[in-house]
Amino acid sequence: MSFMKKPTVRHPGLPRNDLGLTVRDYEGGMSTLCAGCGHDAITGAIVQAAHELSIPPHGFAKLSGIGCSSKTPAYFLGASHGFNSCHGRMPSVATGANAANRDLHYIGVSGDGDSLSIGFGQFAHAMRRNVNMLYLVENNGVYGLTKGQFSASADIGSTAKKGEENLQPPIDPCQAALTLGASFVARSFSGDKEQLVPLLKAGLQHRGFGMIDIISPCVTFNDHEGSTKSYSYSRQHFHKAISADFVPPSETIKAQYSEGASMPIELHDGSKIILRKVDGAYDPTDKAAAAIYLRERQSAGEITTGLLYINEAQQEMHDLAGSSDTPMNQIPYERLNPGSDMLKKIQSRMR
Amino acid sequence: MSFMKKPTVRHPGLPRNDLGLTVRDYEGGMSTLCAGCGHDAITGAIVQAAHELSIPPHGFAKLSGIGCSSKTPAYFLGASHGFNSCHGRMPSVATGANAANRDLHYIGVSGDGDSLSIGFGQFAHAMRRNVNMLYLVENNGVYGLTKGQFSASADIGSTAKKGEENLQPPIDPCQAALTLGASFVARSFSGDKEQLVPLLKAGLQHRGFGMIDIISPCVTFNDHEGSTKSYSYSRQHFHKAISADFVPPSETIKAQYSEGASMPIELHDGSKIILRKVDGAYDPTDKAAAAIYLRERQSAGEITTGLLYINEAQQEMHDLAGSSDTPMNQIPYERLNPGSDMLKKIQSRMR
Amino acid sequence: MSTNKPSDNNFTIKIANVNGTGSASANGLLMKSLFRLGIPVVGKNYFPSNIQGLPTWYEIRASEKGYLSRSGRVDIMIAMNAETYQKDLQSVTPGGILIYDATWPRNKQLQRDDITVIGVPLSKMCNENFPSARARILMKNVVYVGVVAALLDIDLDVIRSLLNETFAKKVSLLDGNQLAIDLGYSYAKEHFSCPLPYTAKVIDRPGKGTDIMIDGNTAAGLGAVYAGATVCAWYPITPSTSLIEGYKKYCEVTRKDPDTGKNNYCIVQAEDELAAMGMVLGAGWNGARAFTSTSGPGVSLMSEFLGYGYFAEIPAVLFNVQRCGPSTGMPTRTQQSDILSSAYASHGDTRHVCLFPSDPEESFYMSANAFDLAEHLQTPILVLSDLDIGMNDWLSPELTWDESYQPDRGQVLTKEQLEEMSVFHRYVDRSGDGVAPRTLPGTHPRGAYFTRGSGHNMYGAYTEDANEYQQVVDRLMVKWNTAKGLVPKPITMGSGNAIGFVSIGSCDHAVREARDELAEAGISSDYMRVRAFPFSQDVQDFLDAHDKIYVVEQNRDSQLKSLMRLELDLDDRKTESILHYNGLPMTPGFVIDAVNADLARGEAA
Amino acid sequence: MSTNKPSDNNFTIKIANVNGTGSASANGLLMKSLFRLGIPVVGKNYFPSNIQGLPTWYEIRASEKGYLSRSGRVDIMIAMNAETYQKDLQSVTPGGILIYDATWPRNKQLQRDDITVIGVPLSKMCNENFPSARARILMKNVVYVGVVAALLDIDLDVIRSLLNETFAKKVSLLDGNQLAIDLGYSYAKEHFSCPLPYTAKVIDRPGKGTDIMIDGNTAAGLGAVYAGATVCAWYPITPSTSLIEGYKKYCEVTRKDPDTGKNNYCIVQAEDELAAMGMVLGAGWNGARAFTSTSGPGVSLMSEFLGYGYFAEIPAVLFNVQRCGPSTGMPTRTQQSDILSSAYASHGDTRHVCLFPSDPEESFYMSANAFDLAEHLQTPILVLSDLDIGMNDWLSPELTWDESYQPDRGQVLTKEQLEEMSVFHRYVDRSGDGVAPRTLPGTHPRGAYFTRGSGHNMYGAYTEDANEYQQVVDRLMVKWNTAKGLVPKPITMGSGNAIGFVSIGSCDHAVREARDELAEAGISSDYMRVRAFPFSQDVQDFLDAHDKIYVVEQNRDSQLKSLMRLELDLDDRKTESILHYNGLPMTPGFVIDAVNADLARGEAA
Ligand SMILES: Cc1ncc(C[n+]2csc(CCOP(=O)(O)OP(=O)(O)O)c2C)c(N)n1
Ligand SMILES: Cc1ncc(C[n+]2csc(CCOP(=O)(O)OP(=O)(O)O)c2C)c(N)n1
Ligand code: SF4
Ligand code: SF4
Ligand SMILES: [Mg+2]
Ligand SMILES: [Mg+2]
Repeated sequence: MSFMKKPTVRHPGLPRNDLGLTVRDYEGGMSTLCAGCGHDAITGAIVQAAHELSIPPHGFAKLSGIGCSSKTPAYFLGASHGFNSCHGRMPSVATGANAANRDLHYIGVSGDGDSLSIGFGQFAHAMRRNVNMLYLVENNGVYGLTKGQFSASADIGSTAKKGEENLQPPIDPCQAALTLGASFVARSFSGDKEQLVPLLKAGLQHRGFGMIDIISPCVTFNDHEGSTKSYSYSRQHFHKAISADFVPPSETIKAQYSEGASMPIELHDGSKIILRKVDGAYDPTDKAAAAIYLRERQSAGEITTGLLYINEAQQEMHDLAGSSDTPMNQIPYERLNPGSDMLKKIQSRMR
Repeated sequence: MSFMKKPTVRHPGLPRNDLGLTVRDYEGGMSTLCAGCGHDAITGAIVQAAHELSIPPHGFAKLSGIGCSSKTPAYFLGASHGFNSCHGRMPSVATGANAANRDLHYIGVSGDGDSLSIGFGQFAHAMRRNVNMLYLVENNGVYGLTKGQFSASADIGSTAKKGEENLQPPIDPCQAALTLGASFVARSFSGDKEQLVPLLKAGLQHRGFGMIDIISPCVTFNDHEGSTKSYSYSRQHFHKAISADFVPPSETIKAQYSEGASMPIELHDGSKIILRKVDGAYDPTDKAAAAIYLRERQSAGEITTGLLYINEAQQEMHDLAGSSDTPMNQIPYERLNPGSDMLKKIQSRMR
Repeated sequence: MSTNKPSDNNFTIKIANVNGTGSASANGLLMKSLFRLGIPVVGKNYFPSNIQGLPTWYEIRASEKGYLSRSGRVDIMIAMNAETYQKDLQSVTPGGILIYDATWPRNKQLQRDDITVIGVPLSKMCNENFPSARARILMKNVVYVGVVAALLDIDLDVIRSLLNETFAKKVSLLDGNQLAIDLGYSYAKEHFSCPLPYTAKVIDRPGKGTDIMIDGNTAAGLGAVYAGATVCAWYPITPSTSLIEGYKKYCEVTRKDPDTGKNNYCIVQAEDELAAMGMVLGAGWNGARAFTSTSGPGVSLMSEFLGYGYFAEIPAVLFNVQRCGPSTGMPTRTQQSDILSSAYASHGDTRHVCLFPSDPEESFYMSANAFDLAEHLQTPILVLSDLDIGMNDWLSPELTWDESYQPDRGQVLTKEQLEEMSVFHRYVDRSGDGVAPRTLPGTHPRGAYFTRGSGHNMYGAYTEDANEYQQVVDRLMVKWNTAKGLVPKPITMGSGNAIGFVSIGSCDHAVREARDELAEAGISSDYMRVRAFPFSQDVQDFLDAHDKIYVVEQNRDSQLKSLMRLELDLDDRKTESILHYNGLPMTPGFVIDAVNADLARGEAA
Repeated sequence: MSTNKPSDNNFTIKIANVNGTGSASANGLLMKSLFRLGIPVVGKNYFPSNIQGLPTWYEIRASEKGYLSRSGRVDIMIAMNAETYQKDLQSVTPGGILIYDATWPRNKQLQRDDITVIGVPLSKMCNENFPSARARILMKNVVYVGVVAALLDIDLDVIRSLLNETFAKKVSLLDGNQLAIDLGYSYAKEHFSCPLPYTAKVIDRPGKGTDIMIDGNTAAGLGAVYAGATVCAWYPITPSTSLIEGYKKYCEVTRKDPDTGKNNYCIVQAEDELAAMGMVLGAGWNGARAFTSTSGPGVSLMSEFLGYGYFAEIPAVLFNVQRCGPSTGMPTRTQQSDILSSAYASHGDTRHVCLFPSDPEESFYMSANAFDLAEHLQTPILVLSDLDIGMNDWLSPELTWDESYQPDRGQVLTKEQLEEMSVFHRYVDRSGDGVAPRTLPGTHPRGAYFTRGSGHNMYGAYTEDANEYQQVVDRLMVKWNTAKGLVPKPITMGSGNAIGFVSIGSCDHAVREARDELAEAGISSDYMRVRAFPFSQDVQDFLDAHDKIYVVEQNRDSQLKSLMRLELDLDDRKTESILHYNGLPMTPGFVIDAVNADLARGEAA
C-alpha cells in the first residue's frame, strides 16, 4: 500500500521463539493488496503461526498460483524460498517440490479461482495423493486480480445478492476435500486470528495434506449491483480505464466468537454470512459425520468453521511410494549410480 | 473383433418403435474392443434405450474423450453426429455444442481416466453448470487404451489386489457428482442391462446433467500380479513388443439382481466386488441422505447402484443463462444483426 | 523527436497516479475535452497488475496530424504519485512542465533546471472545499484537469457539457465536479501565466463530429456482435477480458429478443482456457458462430485444442490480445510476441490462419471477417491484437455496417441437399480448393459423420493407413494455399523507393510517423503492413521490390521476420530487424533512431 | 532398392498378425535367433491404437552391413491375418515368399505369379498337438517360427537355447514351445525345398557378443537412471510410456536402498501432462534431477509450463517421443513433426534447447547429457526421439558408463558460500555466459528468493519496469548463445562433395544407406546429422560448404529446414527438402528416389 521500504529495525522487546527469532524474522515484503483485504490478515496469521512453531524460516517453502491471494507468499517468510507458479498449477509444483525434498514445510497459497476453477483437477489430485503440505484456499468468491468475476466457490455474500451467477451451485472446498481424500480439512475466517493461527499450526504439523478453506473477503469487488453499499460512484463515470478505478480504503473485517457459537458477519457490500464454529464435542476423526454435519449446517444457511476432519493415520505420498528418508535431492550421486558393472549385467539380458 | 463388414440386412420381424424404426437403426459400426469388454455391453444398452425412447437417431449428438470407452460412440447411433474430442476434454466440447443447439440429445461417453484424471476439472464444471446432457463414466479402474495403468477411480478389484497404488483413496464419481452439483446421479453395472437401460432412458429424459457411473470391467488389464487368474503366461516371455500381447477372449460379466439386494460379482481377475441396488424405499430426491447412504454402504464394502439422486427443479445451463428457446445455431442473421442504425446509436456515446 | 517543441494541438500530457484513487474518470475527461475540440488524440494507460496502491500512468497525446503512437515525449507531467516523483520528474521532455501537489513540500533535492515546475495545493484545496473523505480523494484528480484546462486554454464549455452528460442522472455529483474544475482553473489563472505558448484549439477537419474514441477490445467485441456470433466461451485474463465485456455489453443492448426477453446469445465463463476453447469447438462444430478471447498463457493452454480444430476442420475464432513476455510476463504491458506460437500452435504439422489488426477500427472489421474466414475455411482463425490496441483509447473513424452483409457460412449441406445425395463423406474435396462440405448435427441422418482428431481418411472414417492419412494432410495444404487468396491483403504506402518498411499490428502508427519524419530528413521509403498469415503474393512482391527492408515489430525474437523467412523468399542480407520489446508501445523515435544507426553503420562499412 | 535380390543375411521378414493373439514373443524369438547368429537385425512393430482384434505387423530386417532402417521390401511374408491378406500379398517384393495358414482354403482370386506362396496348416497342426484353447492360439505363432527356421536354415540350437533361457522358470511351457518349433521346422523340411537360396548364417564381426538388442525408450529410461535422476512425473501416452517403464524397471533393480529397502527414486503418475510438467519444475527447482516423458499432445499441454521453465530458469528434462500427425493423429505411427513446436514451445519470446537422438544408443547417452545441460543452463531440455527409435527393437553397441562421471549440477550455491556472501541476488550473471548461480530451498536463509513467471529484474524482484524486464530477456539470449557451444555437435560424414545431406534423428539409417547406394551409382555426397538446437557453428559451416543441400526429415512442413532457415543462413535456392510423413519409418529407397527425381529435374531444366 505504500512505497516506503519496510523498516528493518529490530525491536529488542519483541518476544523470541525457541530459535531466538522474533516475529519479524518470519515477515516478508510489504503487501501491495488493497487496504482491508482479507488476504493480508491471513498473511499475518501465517507469520504468527510460523514463528510460534519455531521452525527456522528457511525450513519452509511457499508456493502459489496466480491471483491476489497467490501474491501473498511475497509478504510472509522473506527468508524462505518462494514459487509463484502458473494459474491453478501450484498443486503440481508443490507435489514435485515435495517429491524432491520431503524435509521442508510446504505452504501452498491459492485462491478460489486458482483452486476451484482452472486448478480444480490439480487440487483434487494433490489431496488424493496426500502430499505432505499445508494448502490454503483464500476464498473470496471472486477473481480479485482480474477484477471481480464470480468464481466457482461459495458466494460468500449470496444472501444479499441476486443475479444469474448465483444460481449455479457453489463448490465448497471442504466438502470437495472430504470427498477427494484430504487427510486434514478445516475452515476459518481471515478476520478470526484466534481460530486461524492454531489451525495453521495444526495444519503445518499434520503429516499429509492439510487443506484450510479461509473465507477472506475482497473489499474491492464485493460491490455487486443491488448491494446497499455499492461503490457505484466511480462506475457512473462515463470513462472506465480499468474497472477498479476507485478503491476506497477499507477496514479488515474481524470476527471473534467462541466454540459452538454462530456469528453473523457483515461483509463490505452489506451482505451477511453466518459462521458456525464447531464445538468441543465435535469429532473431527469421523469423515462421514463431518460430511453430514457440513451439509446440515449448510442447509441451515451456516458456514461451519474449525477443524472439520483429521486423519493422522493416512499415509502421505512418500510413505505410499516407499521413498527413502533422505530427500531425493540429497542422495549423493554415488548412491544413485548403479555403476558400470550393473550396466553390463543389465545388458546381459538384452542378447 | 472381426473385420467383416456389418451386415445391413433388415430383419422384417424386428420390433419397431413409435417412429417405425428398429433397433438396427440405432446401432453403429462394429466394435474393435476386446471380446468381453464391459464397454460393449454398455453400447448395447445405449442402443436399446435410444430405440425405446423413439427419438430419431439424428436427434442425438454423441461425444467422447480418448480411451477404449471413448471409442464406443463409433459403435452406436451410426446416424448421429459424433465427436471424439481430446483426452479429458469432452465436457467442454459438449457444453459448447449444447450452447449452440439446445434441442439435441447429448450423450457424452468417457472413461475413469478421461473423467477423473486429466478431465476432472471439466467434468466437475459441466456438472456445476448443469449442462443438459447424459454423461457416462465407463468405469474400469484402469487406463485401458494405454495398457492398464491404475486410474483414480474406485479400484473395482480392490479386495483381491495389493500394491502401492491401491493405498490411494479412489475418487467415487457419484460422491463427486453429489458434491459438485449434478442434478441426476446414478450408478450401474455394464452387465446389468435390466437396470442400465431404464437408467439411461431416465438420464436422457432428465433436463440437466445426468451422470451415470457404470462399472465396466476391463477383461484385459485386470490381471494384476497376485491375482489367481493372472494372464501371466505372455508376461513370462522375454520379449514384449507391446504389453497386451495376448488377450484371451473373455465373456462379458453379467449381473442380474433385484432392488434392495446385494450381489457379489467376480471379475476377470478373480477379485470380487459387491453391488447393492437401492430399493423402492430409497428417496433419490434427498441429496444429503444420498450422500450419507453412499458413504455407509461404502464403509460396508458395498457399491451402491441405482438412481441415487435426482433434482428436476434445478435449472439447466440455458435456463440459468436466459437463452432464447430457438437454438443459437438457428437464429437467422437478420435477428442477430443489430443493424447500421444501432451502430450509429452505439457510437453516439463514444464522442 | 524529443527536440521538437510542443505546438498548438501537438503535445503530450502524462499523469502519474496511484492505482485505485479514481483518476481514470478525470483523465478521460481531459482526453475527451481535447477530442471534442476536434484534435486527434490517443490515451494510453500504463497500469500495474494490481488493484490498489501501485503506480499507474495515463498519457494523452494530442496530434493535429493524427499520429496516434506513443510520442515518447512528456510536455506536461502531472505528478500525483510521491513514489514515482523522481522518475516522473526525469521523464519530462526538456522545456516541459511538471505539476505537483504543493500541499506538501516537494523534495528539493530533486531538481531540473530545464523544465518548469508548478505547484498546486491540490489536497489542500480539496480538503477545504469537499466535506466527504471520498470526494476529497476523488476531486484532486478533477482539480488538475481544471489546471490543465487553464494552461492549455481549453474551452471550459466543452468540459462543462461533458460533465453535464456524464452526470445527467447523478446531478448531485455534477456540482462537485464543476467546482473542482473551477478551482483548478482559477488557481492556475491566478498563479501562473496562462495559457502556455501552445494551446488546445478548436479545429475543423474531416471526421470531426463523426470520429469516435474507442479501444480495440470494445471494437472487436462489437465486431463479433455484428458478425452474428452467438456463442462465446472465455476465461478472464488481462488484457483480453474487456473484449468479452464489450461483446456482452452490446449483446445485452441489441440481442434480447423483443418478444420473449430471452438472449439471442450465450456467454459461458469457462473454468479455464482449455475448456473455453473446447466449448468454442463444440459450438462451431454444431453450427453456431463461436469465439473466445485470451492472451499468451491462454493460447499456450489452448494449443492441444487448436491442433484439433485444424485437423478436424472446425470453424472457430480466437482473439489473442497479446501481452508482454514469456510465461506470465508483464500482464499489463504490450508486446507482439505470440506471432510464431500462434501461427504454429500445437504439435504436429499444424498451421493457423492469423489476422493482425492495427487499431480499433480494423479490430472491428477484422473481427467480423474472422468469422467468415473461419466458416469458409473450416478452421480456427486467430486474430492477434495486443494490449496497446485492445485496452487503450484511440481516435477512430466512425464504424459502419453494410446492411447488405450476409455471413459466409461456408459449405454446409442443407437437409434438402442431403436428402438428394445417396451418401455423404465428410472430407471429400470436390471444389479443388481443399475445403469439403460439412453437415450439422440434427440436420439429417444421412449427414452423420464422426469428427475426430485421430487419423481419418477422406471419407471421415478412422484410419491408420499411411496413404489415407497423407491424403488428408496434403489436402490441408491445398486449403492453406486457398487461404492465401482469401485473407486481407497487406496495406502498402509509397512505391519506387529503395527502402521498404514492413510492420505489423500496433507498430503501424509509429512506423507511419517515422516514415514521414525520415522523408522530411531526406530519407524516403515505402511501407507495407502485413495483415494476415498465410502471406499473399503481394507480400513477396513488396519484399522483392526493395533493396533494403526494415522489419519493425514488438518482440525480441523477430517473429514476423521469422514467419516471412519461413514462408517466403526473404533475403536476409538486405533485411534489418527493428525490435522493440520492453513492454511499452513503440515510439516513432525508436524507429528513426534505429534506421539512422543502421544507415550510419552502412556508411561506416 | 526393391529390385535387389535377398542374399545370405540380407532379407526382410514381415509377419501380419491380429492384435492380442500373442505373436510378439514368437516374433521376438525369430528376431533374436538371427541376432544370436551375429547378424545385425532390427525389428519394427506396426501396431494399431487398440488392444485386441486389429491388424498388426512385425518386420524383421537382417542386414549384414548393419543397415537398420525400414528396408521397404518384404522377402518373406507370414500372412496370419485374413483381414489384411490381400494387402499383405500385394506387399511382397517380386521373387518373395508368402506363408499362410493352409488350414483353411485361401482366396484363389488373390493371385500373384511373381512370388512363391507356401501354405502351412498351422491351426490344424496346433489343434492336433495342443489340448488347451490358449495354447492352440499361441502356438500357431511359434510354429511359423519353426517354418522360417527351416527356410532360412537357422541353427535350431540357437532357438533352443533361447527357449531354454526364456522358460528357465516356467519349464512347463518349454516343451510346448519346443514342440511347436519342431512341428514347423519338420513340416517345412518335408513340404518345401529348404533352405532357400539365401539363408541366415553364423557370422563373426566386431560387436558380436557385446552388441545388444534394445529399444530407444528403454535406453533413455536407463540413461535417466545413470544420470542420477530421482524424480519422475508422467502421464501415460503412446509411444512414450515405455520410457517411464524402463526407468522404473531399472530403478527397482538398482535404486532400492540396500539398508532400508526404500526407494532412492520417486515416480509420480500425474493426473495429466500439465501436472507432470509442474511436478518436474517443482522438483528441479528444489534440486532433484527430474524428468517427464510424453508425446505431441502432452507437449502441447505442457506449453505454458515450458515457458515458465524458460523464463524462471528451472532445470528440467522432457522426452518427447514423437508420434504421427496433428492432434491425436496416428498414435502408433512415427513422425518427426514436433520439431518447431518443441523448439519454440509456449507463447512469448521463448526458445528451448533440444536434443535429437537417432537410435537407442544415442538415446541413452543423450538422456544422461540432457540432465547435465538442464542443470548447467538452468532451463528445460527437450529430447526429441520418436516412435521408431523409442519402441522398435534395434541392434545397438553395448552401452558403457564412465565410472569417473560426475553430474554437472551447474551453479548452485552451497550453505558455506551463502554464509560468506553479504547478499544473494538470483539473476545476476557474473560469469558473462548468461547463467546466474541459483540456490536451493532449505539451504540458508540468505539464499531465499522468489521464483516467478511474471516480470522480474536481475535481482529476482517483481518488476513492471521496461528496462529491468528487457535486461532479463536479453541475458536469456546470452545464455542461448552459450548453449550453442555446449550442446552435442552434428555428426558429419564425408567431405569435399558438392552434395550434402542433412538429416535428423531416426532418418539417420535410411540416409546413410541411401548415401552408400547413391555412391555406388556414382553420386557421392557428404552428410551431416544435426543433433541439437540451437545449432553450433559446424552446422552453418556444413551448409556453406555445399552447393546442393538435401534436408531429409519425417514431417510435412519441413520443420528442420525451417529451423535452419530461422536460425542460420540457409540458401533456399540450393536446398531441397525430402519429406516423408505418412507415419511409417522412412526407407533408403524413398531418399534415393527423391534425389534421382531432383537430379533429373535439374538436368531437364
Ligand atoms: C492461464 C491463465 N489464465 C488466466 C489468468 C488471469 N488470472 C490471473 S488471477 C486470476 C483469478 C484469480 O482468482 P483467485 O484465485 O480467486 O484469486 P484472488 O485474486 O481472488 O485472490 C485470473 C483468471 C492467468 N494469469 N493465467
Ligand atoms: C493428452 C493426452 N494424454 C494422454 C493420452 C493417452 N491416453 C489415451 S487413452 C488414455 C486413458 C484412457 O483411460 P480411460 O479414460 O479410463 O478409458 P479406458 O480405456 O479405460 O476405457 C490415455 C492416458 C492422450 N490420448 N492424450
Ligand atoms: S481486489 Fe480484492 S482480493 Fe484483490 S487485493 Fe483487493 S481486496 Fe484483496
Ligand atoms: S483393454 Fe480393457 S477397456 Fe480396453 S477394450 Fe480391452 S477390455 Fe475393454
Ligand atoms: Mg478469489
Ligand atoms: Mg478406464
